[in-house]
Amino acid sequence: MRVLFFASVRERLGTAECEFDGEALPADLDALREALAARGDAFREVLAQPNLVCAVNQAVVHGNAALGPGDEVAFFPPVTGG
Amino acid sequence: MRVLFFASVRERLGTAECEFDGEALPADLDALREALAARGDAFREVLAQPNLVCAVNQAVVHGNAALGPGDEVAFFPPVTGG
Amino acid sequence: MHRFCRVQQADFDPAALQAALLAGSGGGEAAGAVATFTGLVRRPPGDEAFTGLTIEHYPGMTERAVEAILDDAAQRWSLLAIGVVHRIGELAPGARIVWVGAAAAHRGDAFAACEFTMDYLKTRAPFWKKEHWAGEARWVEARRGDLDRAARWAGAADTTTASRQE
Amino acid sequence: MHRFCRVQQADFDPAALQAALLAGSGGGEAAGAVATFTGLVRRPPGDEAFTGLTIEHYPGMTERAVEAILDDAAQRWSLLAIGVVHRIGELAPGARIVWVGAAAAHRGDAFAACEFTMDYLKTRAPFWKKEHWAGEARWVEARRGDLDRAARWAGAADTTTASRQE
Repeated sequence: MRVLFFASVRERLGTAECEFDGEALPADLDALREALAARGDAFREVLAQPNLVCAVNQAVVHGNAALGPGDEVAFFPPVTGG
Repeated sequence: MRVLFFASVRERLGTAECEFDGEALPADLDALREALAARGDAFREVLAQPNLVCAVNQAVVHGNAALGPGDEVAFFPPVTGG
Repeated sequence: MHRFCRVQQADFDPAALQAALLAGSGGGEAAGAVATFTGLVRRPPGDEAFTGLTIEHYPGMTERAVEAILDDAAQRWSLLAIGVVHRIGELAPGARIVWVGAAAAHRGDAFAACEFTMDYLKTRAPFWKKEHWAGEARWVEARRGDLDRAARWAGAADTTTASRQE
Repeated sequence: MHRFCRVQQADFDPAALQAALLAGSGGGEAAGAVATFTGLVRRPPGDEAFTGLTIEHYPGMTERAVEAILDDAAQRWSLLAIGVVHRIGELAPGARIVWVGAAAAHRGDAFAACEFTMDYLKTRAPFWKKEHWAGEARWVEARRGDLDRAARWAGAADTTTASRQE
């Protein structure tokens, strides 16, 4: 499972993506958030942002959602294009 | 005083403009309409059109208005440009 | 604020007009938004006999009417530049008729000014269209829908407020 | 209906895009209206230190999001063609960022689809702007006004009805 970070989230974490597989594979978004939060203060801070957006397979998701090995998850701030 | 006609009004009357001066000069729009109506059926028909627009010195006028020798009056149908 | 109004028989180049609009917008770095509209001679669906339009206007009053519309737009919205070009004479199907462009710091102002100017051009500037077919011609009748669209701007405070917030 | 969506680093030519839009509009005689929007990198007034923007995006999701917006626009209005080009990467003050064009038989549809697409691009497509100054950089924050503008389209039946009457 690929997890991607964009814009201010990417910069705050100092990384654009990470991978989960095998036994570490989270079953759902809540489990993924927990696994990420365990990586340190920067992750905890980002995950606590009230307006953080989460997308699963390139579609925005609110709340929890089941995850599988081939899924692509992304975390990013509110969009500001156009 | 110049009186101008445009579009379907011009075609119905068979003329694009006429002049009034000297003693024939109408004192106001009502008098001008009366003088034009005296010119025959086509004029009477045009002047009876409920949506006929009248402009004095290139500004739309509703109802009556005083007229002087240098004024330019125009009659035309509702506009359809753009 | 930079502005232009042209009434002409000749065709126009939308790209050159947009460039002129931006050139007039404080050196080109002040504008964040350019909205444009191009109106074209549309062939009614399936109407093969349609040969085009002629557009008549009232020289002098036309320019005054367009300038009054641009004054109004400049009062209502925060604009850097606005321009109108309207063709007259014979126009074949597919030909360009009219162009309106508005440049502003923010898009709300540019969009609103552009659409307002088109709605007012349609209902306040002395142009008349005549449609031609093989062997027939007919003056276009004013459309109720155009009057309704123009009337929306009487209560346009919402749009203005929204755009000021940006 | 003809449509295109491009996400690219390279600059674009609004004139060529408008021509492509018309070429896709049933041979060019079916369209009566083309509305376009061009967004530019605006220098904040008096801010001489501002050196421009960088725009980041989420490859793959961006294209999906834009296509979904164009689907939505095509459902809401009667369009002949619609297109979007959005640049990414480093952009200097005055540079073009985004272009949206919509062609339709009637202007109400073209204007509404163009403005709707911009409002949704601003709030639903995964692009992020970072502003740069000499010695400083800051991610642009999402604007409440953009959300409000996008929310207007939830109740857009009025606009659609008006444009159908033309």
